[in-house]
Amino acid sequence: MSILIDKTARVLVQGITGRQGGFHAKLMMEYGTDVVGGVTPGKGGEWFEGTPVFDTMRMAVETTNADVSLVTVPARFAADAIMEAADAGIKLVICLTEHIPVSDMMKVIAFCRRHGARLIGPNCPGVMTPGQAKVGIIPAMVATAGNVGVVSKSGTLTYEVGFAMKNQGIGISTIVGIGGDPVIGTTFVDVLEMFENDPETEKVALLGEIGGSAEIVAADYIKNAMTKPVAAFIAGRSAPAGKRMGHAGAIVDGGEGSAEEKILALEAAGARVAANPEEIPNLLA
Amino acid sequence: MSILIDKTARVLVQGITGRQGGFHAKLMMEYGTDVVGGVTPGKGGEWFEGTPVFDTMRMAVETTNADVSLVTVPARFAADAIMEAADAGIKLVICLTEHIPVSDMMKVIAFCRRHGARLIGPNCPGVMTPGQAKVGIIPAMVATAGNVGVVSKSGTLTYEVGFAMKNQGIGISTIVGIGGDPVIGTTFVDVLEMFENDPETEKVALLGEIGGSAEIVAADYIKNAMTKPVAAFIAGRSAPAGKRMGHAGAIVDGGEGSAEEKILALEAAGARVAANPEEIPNLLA
Amino acid sequence: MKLHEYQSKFLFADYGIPIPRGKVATSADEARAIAEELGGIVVIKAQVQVGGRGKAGGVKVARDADEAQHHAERILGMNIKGLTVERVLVDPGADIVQEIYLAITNDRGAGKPLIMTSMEGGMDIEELNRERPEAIIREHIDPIMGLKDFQMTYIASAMGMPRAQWRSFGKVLKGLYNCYRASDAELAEINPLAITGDGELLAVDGKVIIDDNALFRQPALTEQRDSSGEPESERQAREAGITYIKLDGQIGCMVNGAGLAMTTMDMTKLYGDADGIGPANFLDIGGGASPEQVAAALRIILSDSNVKCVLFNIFGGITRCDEVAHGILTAYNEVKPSVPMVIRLQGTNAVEGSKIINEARIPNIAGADTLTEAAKRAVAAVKEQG
Amino acid sequence: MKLHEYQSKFLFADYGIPIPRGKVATSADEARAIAEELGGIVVIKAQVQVGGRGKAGGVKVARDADEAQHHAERILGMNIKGLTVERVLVDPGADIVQEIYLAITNDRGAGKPLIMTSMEGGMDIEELNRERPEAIIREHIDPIMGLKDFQMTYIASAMGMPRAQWRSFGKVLKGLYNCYRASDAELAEINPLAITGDGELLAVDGKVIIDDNALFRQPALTEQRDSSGEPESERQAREAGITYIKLDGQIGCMVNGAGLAMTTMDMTKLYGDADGIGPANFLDIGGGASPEQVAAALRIILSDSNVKCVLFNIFGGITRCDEVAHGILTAYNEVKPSVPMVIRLQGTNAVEGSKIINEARIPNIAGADTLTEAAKRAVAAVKEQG
Repeated sequence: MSILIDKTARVLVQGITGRQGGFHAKLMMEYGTDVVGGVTPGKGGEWFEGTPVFDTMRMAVETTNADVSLVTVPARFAADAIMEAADAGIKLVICLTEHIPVSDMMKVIAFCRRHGARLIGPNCPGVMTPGQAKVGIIPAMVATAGNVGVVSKSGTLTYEVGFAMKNQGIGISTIVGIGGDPVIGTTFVDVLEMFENDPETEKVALLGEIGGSAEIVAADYIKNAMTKPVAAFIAGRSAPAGKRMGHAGAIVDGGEGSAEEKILALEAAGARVAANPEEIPNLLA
Repeated sequence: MSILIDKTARVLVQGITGRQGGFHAKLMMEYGTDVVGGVTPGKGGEWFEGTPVFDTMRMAVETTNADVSLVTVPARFAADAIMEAADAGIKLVICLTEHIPVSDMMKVIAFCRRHGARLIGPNCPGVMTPGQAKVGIIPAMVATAGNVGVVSKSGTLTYEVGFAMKNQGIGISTIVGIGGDPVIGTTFVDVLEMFENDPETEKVALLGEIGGSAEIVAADYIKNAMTKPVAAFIAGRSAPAGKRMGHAGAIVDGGEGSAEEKILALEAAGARVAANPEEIPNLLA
Repeated sequence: MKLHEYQSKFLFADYGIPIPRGKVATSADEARAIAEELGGIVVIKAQVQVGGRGKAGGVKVARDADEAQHHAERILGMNIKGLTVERVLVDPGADIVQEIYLAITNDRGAGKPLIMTSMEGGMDIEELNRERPEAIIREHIDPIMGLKDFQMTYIASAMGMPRAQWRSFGKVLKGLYNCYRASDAELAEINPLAITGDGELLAVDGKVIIDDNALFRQPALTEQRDSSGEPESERQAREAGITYIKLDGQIGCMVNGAGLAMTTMDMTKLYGDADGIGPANFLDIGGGASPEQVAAALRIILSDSNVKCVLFNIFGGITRCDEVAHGILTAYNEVKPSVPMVIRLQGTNAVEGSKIINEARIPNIAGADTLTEAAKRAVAAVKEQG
Repeated sequence: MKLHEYQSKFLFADYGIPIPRGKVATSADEARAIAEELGGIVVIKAQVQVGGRGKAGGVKVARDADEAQHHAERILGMNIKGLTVERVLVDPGADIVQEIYLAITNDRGAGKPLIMTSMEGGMDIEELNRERPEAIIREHIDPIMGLKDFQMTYIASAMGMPRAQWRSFGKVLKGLYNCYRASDAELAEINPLAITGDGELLAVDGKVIIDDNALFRQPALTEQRDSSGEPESERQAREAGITYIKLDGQIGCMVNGAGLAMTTMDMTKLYGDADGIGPANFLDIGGGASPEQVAAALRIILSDSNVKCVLFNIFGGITRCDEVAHGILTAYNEVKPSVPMVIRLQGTNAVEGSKIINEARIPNIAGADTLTEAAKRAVAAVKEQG
């Protein structure tokens, strides 16, 4: 077992007839992910690369018995798409979409909780269990199968670290991109807990950044509940306060959320923190 | 054990400084109910008949460790009062208030469900376990302790039947007034199930009326899941269709909710249905 | 509180739902002027709050202004199921390709708003529900979350709505939900919602019922109340804070509590039906009624000339029967009814109450111990009068 | 997007929150006229979006119109923390008995709106939070249910609000929540919310920050944007759809992805800090950037005269490095930068990409395999220029 997804995941792509959705759906299929269908309201009955397109998630889930959904629709429709997936009985919803208003996300997260659905993201690169399945946009080439769990707020930084690990012969159990928005469905602690309980994960790499206090809460968890070693990197040491660094959540505000306080907390919790992400493989070796 | 309340219930009265609230709180105390306090926003710190008055349910529950609340506040504040009780951790909320808009109640019931609180009512006379405790306005004189469970949509009709039972020496385990509104927190089936599982209840009296289909659903439950005998009366055989008979829920509408169809369903389910409520004691003897 | 068709449709328009650009007339001349202004074919529709006005001749198509005037003349003042037509709606004729049923109502059992919709609109929904229930799509709305966009797609696709209309149907559905919610409606119904020849949606007929308990926060809707269909006695009772419903029997009933009031009616019918005797009214005097309220209720009951006997059934719980007895005597002395009265007091201080009544030695007042006895006595009293 | 104090307060007023009846002036004469109209003591407040304007002399009390004009003359045009004061708010002086802090903000960790309030208002809330956190009452709002009436009572009683003000405080709180929700605010803050001598509440100062991602549905608020405090280069980048933030180092960074962009900045500082060298900017070129966007980004980076070297760090995932290489060369040929450039391509088709760059044989372009190597090279290139 890996965490969240494996070979058996039956995946629907919401927005499969869109440019991004279709492009990534195809790459996911090529990787071996079992993409069982897609949803685009108004395009039910069409086909995409041999899989059926449905008008609604309800019909799609009834027909395909899918258990995972990937949301690739534009920001102003994404909140509704996530709720539609949860309402249709999907238990794992992964949302790539960037720029969803926080007020929508707060409602969506409460909605998902009430429906017993786990949301990953939004504004995240998705989840990949190397050699088994990927749901999202993480490139196939950045990881091989192994026993390090990776959890990250950032996309390309994760690829960078995964690729560096691969080059040093370190494999990955599952990569979870939790996203860089201020309010997200699944936090560092949620994923750390899964890795802690996953027999195929032996070590964990955590890639954080400035803004909020999720890494501080993670440090608490690492200190009190984790037995597996953690290597970490926090991006944004050189970022000025009060400025939003690309990610909606990446802002040091009112003295809270600086890289320094996060690094201190993680180190105090026993994690090994790299000053340079290319050192992460060494810390895991 | 009786159902819902017994001697150990620790009761708060919301609106205790009001005319109705105070009057009934006193009668409840006289009956032996453990009224541990009251709540009236803005009157925290006062005392009522030796029990403390609080500004908020949160403070009241923290201080008194109450587990039952009686809502006696006016209609336009009642929905909020019920939610406040549920939010404060009360698990049994009994609401006497009449004339609460249905749209408010639909929200309140969803809120209570999410907080794991049971709501009885609104627009109900409350709950009484004879000889132990009463929460609401049911007069002490209408019942003695015994083994018949009574569940009813109506106040004075319940008193009438309880009194007739008492006169024939038949005692009651618990009386539950579920209320005459279209949308209520606890239904006939909920209470029938409790009585079915209550070792101190041997027989059940169900007092229904026209409007909605709760009695039909109850008949289904009686047929499929009840082992204890049920005697019933349905008020409103002589009521015209399309008119609201006092209770907001008592209306035969679109051919649905007539006394005839309810009586037929109950008889088909094996319940003994009285044409005259004064016959109920005979059906239970 | 029911709204008229025109009130319902004008309310829908406030929520972005397309309606015909018709107007209301209270005279045939006005109807003619509206028809001229609209041009072309118009429909003259009686505005009365009962079903079946079409069959009763209350809806007519007119090809021109002359015909409109002619029809309006005949419809205005018409009596439809006991109600006089005081207003007609003059709507432009619509080119209807398809009739859809769409309603949002309170689902009592689920405790949630329920959307009901069907491509087989136009007809009576209860009839459709009996005959082809599978033609009706049902979808609950979470009362806290509200209607979600994805539900609109679900409904449109499940009911078989043509794709060309999905977007406009979604807007109508959202508008109707907003209207239902903001107006505290028990029912907001469009039947038919037409698809017109040019592919547009149009709410051709509408019906809205407002929750009476929410009227305190709906001043604009409350102002639209039309009491013309309400019997005078019921209006008086409503204003006095008493729930009274006129029926067609002979025994006037005065009872405390709605369930017991219905039961008392039922008992008079149970024992009187064989002789054509039954309840003259429903009346719930409530909990702590004052002598003034008892007197007002008594006057309202007696305003019905069918009433041959008045039956009081009071179960004293928190209310004490001795106090009620005083109230009844006060009311009696004020109203001085000539019909026989049967008074049954039970519960708290019932003995004292009965004593007070008996000691007043009023010839046309009889007592009773049980409801059965009281009902039988009242029936007998009516029978005696032939 | 931050609103000015006057914009925030005028927005509050739309939600029924009492605010001083002041007006905005862009000249001293205008300020004089407003002071005359208001009469009595007025306060002249610089409208700039930075903290600490009071200490900087941007807030002055004036006893009459002459003094108001005098103060406005001095404050208008003043430079406060790099921002020029273009407007002043002229508010009537308030008789303040007590200062309250009240704010609603997004609690990231809980994923819920959070109310923070204290009877010890007026001061900086972060300072209060450090010194006396127990003086701040915190209450979450369920994002679906919204703020409930009972929560208002809870908050008022828990914070020690005098009972005389509970009702009006409840109204302010409800208004602030409605404002926060309807405006898609990240923060809606009143500090101080004053209790005046006659027991009324008054929002004396206000601050609202709108979620940039929600501006698409906030046209009225978007119109209020004041870009005067924004560096020209950041404004250009925003309009080109690129996230660019000017910093004060020497190495211009162009990176795909926000996390990697921050990391790249961090690396330049890690290896350059000892020599006073660091990043000149944050720049995320995004996923599928076109050659035109790369060129635009390059121009923006070079518009900063501090830039002594440009560092490209591209991790090709879905993006192919060969395509990016072409884009960089096109941009190079268009912009012709004279500063040295370090280009590091990694990931999909990195070898092909590097080959394209190398074959172009551009003297001031160097390659690098790893981020570490690239950062060190960029630092060395800056050092060489002294």
